[in-house]
Amino acid sequence: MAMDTTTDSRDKQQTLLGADELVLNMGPQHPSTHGVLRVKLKLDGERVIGSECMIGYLHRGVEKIAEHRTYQQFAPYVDRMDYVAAVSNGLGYCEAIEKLLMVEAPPRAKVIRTILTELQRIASHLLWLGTHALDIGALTPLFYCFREREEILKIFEKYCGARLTTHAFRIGGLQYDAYDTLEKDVERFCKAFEPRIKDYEDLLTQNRIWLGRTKGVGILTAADAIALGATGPVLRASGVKWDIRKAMPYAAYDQYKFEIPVGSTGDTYDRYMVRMEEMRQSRLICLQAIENIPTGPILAKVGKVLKPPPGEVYHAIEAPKGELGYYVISDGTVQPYRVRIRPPSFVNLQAFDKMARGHLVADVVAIIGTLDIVLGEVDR
Amino acid sequence: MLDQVIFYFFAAIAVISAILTVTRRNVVHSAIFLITALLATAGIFLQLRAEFLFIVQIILYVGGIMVLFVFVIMLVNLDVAVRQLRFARQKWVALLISLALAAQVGLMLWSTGKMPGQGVPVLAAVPADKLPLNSEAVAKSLFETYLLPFEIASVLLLVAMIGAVVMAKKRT
Amino acid sequence: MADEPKEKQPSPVPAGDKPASSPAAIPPPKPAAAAPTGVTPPRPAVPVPPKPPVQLQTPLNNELVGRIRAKFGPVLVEAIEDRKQAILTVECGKLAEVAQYLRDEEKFDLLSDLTAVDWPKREKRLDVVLNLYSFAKNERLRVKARAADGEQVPSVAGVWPTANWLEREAFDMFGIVFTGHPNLTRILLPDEWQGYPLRKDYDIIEQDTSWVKDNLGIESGQ
Amino acid sequence: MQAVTQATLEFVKQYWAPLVCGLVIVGVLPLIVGYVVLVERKIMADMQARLGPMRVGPHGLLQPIADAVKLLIKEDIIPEDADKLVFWLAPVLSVAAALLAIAGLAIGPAFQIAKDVNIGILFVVGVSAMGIFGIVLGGWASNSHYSLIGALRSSAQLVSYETAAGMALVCGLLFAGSLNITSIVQAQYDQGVWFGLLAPVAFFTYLVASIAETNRAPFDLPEAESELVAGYMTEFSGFRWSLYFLAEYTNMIVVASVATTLFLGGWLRPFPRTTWLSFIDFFPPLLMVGIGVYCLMRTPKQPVRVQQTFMLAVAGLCFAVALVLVAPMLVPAVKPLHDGILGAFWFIFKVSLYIYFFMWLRFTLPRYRFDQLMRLGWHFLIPLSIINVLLIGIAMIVGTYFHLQGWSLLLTTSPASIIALIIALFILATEQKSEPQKSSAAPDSYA
Repeated sequence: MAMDTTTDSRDKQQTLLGADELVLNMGPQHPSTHGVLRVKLKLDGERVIGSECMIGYLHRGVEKIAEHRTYQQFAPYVDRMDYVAAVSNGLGYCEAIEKLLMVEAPPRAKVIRTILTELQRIASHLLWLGTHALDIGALTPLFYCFREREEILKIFEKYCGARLTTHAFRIGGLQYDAYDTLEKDVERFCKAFEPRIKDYEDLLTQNRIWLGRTKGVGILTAADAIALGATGPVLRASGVKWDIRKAMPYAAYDQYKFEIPVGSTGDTYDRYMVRMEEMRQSRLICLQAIENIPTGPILAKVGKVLKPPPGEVYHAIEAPKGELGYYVISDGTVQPYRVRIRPPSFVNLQAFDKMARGHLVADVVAIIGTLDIVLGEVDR
Repeated sequence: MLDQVIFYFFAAIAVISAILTVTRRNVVHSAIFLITALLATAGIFLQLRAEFLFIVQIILYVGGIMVLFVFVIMLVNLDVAVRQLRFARQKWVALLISLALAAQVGLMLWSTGKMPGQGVPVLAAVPADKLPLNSEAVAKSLFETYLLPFEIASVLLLVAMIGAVVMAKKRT
Repeated sequence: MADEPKEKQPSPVPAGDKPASSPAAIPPPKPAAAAPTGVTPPRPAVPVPPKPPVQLQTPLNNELVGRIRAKFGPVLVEAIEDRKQAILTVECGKLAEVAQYLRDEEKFDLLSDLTAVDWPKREKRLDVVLNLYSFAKNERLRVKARAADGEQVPSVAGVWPTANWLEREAFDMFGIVFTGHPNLTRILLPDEWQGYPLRKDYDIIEQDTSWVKDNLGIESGQ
Repeated sequence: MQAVTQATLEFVKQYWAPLVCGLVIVGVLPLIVGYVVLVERKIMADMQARLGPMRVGPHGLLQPIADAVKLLIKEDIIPEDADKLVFWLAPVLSVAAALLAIAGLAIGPAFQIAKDVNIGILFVVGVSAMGIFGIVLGGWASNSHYSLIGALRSSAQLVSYETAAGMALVCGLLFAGSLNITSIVQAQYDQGVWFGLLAPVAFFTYLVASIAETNRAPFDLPEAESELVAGYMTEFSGFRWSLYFLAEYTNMIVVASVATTLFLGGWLRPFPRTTWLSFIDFFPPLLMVGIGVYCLMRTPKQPVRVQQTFMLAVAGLCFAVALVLVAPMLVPAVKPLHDGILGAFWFIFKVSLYIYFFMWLRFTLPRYRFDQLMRLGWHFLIPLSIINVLLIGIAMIVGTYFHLQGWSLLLTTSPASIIALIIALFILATEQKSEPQKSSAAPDSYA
């Protein structure tokens, strides 16, 4: 029968009414695998008893490319990894190279970087919220989320001319200074955004169906999360209060007050709540930052040709999806000897199997959504 | 005249699909033909102006039982079923039983023709509007004439239902 | 394993002496030869010694190093500090034990990253690099192990489950074989792919042409 | 030969009217469904802060036609390992059942194909339930896992919710005392109150169950696109797919009509027997005039001449309908048609509201998970509906004892409903109490 086509050969020996162990292949063109993730699910009925993620469909060899580009030339490539949070990627890379060069961006650059990165975090979380809700069957939040994301992208466009792959920062600071009305635009967005978050929460937070679909689904305990290397909202939802912005401040984060939201059970609902709260906190950071943008230069003295002294550096930032680390080795030439990118999505995706076992196919979709992966970053 | 055409139409469908039901190798196809046979029977009920039986036939047999049938069939490994030889052991028994059945029916029809007043009572054609309302007639006979058997059957079904629930509970 | 950086390690080997002689001058030759692409525009070999008075790679001798040295002795090959980052190099065969110790006793409970670096000129050409983080101390630590090509590296997947995929990726890209890994298969590239792309002798435009031809039905993916 | 001709003649003489009606349904219903889809898209767009289809015709008014053409000329793909016969049969079966069910409905006292069928509402319910075979067989025949799981889910879901829906219908039928659609509506006229008010719990149960039966959100698991791609429809494309679509929306119309007939007073206007409220009769023509005026106002804003004319045509159509609606009240000659025309309006109006409610839910709620759906059906709706039937029966006996009629019946039925609700909430509470154990067991199943 139909099931037979991909089940193991031993199923052939099963009796007429035997419950088949079904192997279901999800993706790489499945609507809710968020790109080209392919998951092989071993099912007992609709219950998942095992899973395997097959990745690499979007592998472009970014790390290899890095070894053949100069430090500046490689900067735009990082935008193409997590393409829904390009600004964060760029920030991590620029700061890593700055650390390697032992220079520091001027304060004005740092603050503008912080503003844009936090806007990007909101945009990334909005995209996550919309698609996650869509996966669980709520059609409408997607459009609301895109409406707000559009505002953020417009700010990016005004700032640097690009919306998605922005390449907003340069090593040593910024290429462009803030445009005249940046503060005003950010403020307007932040003011309008507060009631909008409430709208999303009205639609979902107390919704019985939403609760039923997310509570107790894909539980990841704190110990498991740490052991599996999960970072970002996934880790925080498990109750670990750890945010690189606080633990090892970079950019201008040490100047601003914000909270680290944490969950308690580490289920899908907690991750939802953590991300919602993170959007609020990001909004607060933006509001604080635009209060007082220092004047001054936007680019440190780094020279046209970058030749960092030999050595190596690992620099991690809190990207919207988790710890985004750049491990860069310099040999003193204009090209990096090795650039290793520690992608949060890749590592977080590893927790999928742990989270999905024992759940239903419908939950698999919710779990993929709650991990907030971007395949461009997983596969690099 | 028209009644006869309709009757033979439905009867032919019923018989042909009944035969196809048992001869098809593909179980799902058999199920489809069984549905057709049941629908044709329902059609004959309708033609006899037994609307209530018609709809009960559809709701219970087609909409209820056959759905469960198909449901189970889909979970069954079809290839195995196809490979198995049909009419393996029951062939002769089946033949015997159907012969006996045919003989019975034939005898009944024959005796009806021979001896009026005995055998199957043939209803005189009654104009449709003179017939009592069908569902009410069924209800009357069930709840008045045959109340006791009806109640016994209900209790029996209830017992079966509870039994099924208990058995299902025990497994988990 | 006792023989450490034969010659080209970008750091001063001696553990004690502070002013090492021209540390930065040594590394450049190796990568220049390592990348045979010809893409490199400037020849780095000649103009490198830029008289850096600042010693970037200094020996590290803090309490953590002391404890590790006391426990493992010669297993800790080297401990340096580079731009305020602690970098330990340990003997490859004992990597799993050290990892276990670091996780259990020193509370480096998060394996942020595990990767590898290829130094083709070196006798043990591959570096396995672990980036650890301790929530308790809010501190990062880098642990390296040098492995020759084909040498088996003990897997740390039993210590940090997250190493599972990261080691698979290192295997995929560098061909490092991790012993004790539950499922060491390629992760990003197709299973049948030949070659290890992130090695320095794998050219940037090189590809497994036969795989491309077999599976995609085209002459070249370029 | 002569006998055959005679039989044919006899057949045609007896059945010409239903035949013509049938043809009209088959011809017109796809168009209606197309516009229901357009309305749905427009409502969806409105709720989601966007415009929806705007390109084909003014405000996308010709979109359904464009869609239909597109679907018809699409390539017809049959998967290689599909069971060709069943693959061909399944969508046809789905549509046939849905269209057949329409035959039993009455759109106002004047428009009914199978007139005065003794088993009226039972026919509609029974025949439309046959559509499930289209889904199950289609899912099976596609030879795809997603389709199969979608089909299995669908059949399990339909069987489960049909019980609750049936029990809810029984409540309404208890008041009506007949299965005949005309008698049901007549009974509501005699009582002067809609059965939906007398038995609100039954109406609620039927509402939920009918959403589940038509596979609409939040119960659209058989075609949950984020999990099963498109469920049983995954492998269908082009015309076959559009047949399924047609069946789905026709089924929506059918369940909405059943609910309207049984619980919302069918073609009766609100408060049918309160004479001083007769001015409500003027609401339909005024509504049409309003829509027409709105169209006129929008006309100059259309960018293209064709669109302007089209908009004017729509306005004209609205005025014409308004004229038709107002005529029975003003022109004595057509007075006998009063009930027929206004009845049809009220019926369609109520059905539209019911369908609007479906759409509203779809754009607001996330989707249930399958086990949650089943739990809701078996643990909540079915007990609730059975208890409700019992209580309503008792209430009716008490009502007859005290000779209660019409609105005063509420005296006995509303306590019954309240008790049923309390019991149901009690069931729900015990459900939730036992649930934590389940969820705490879930982590243990990690291996």
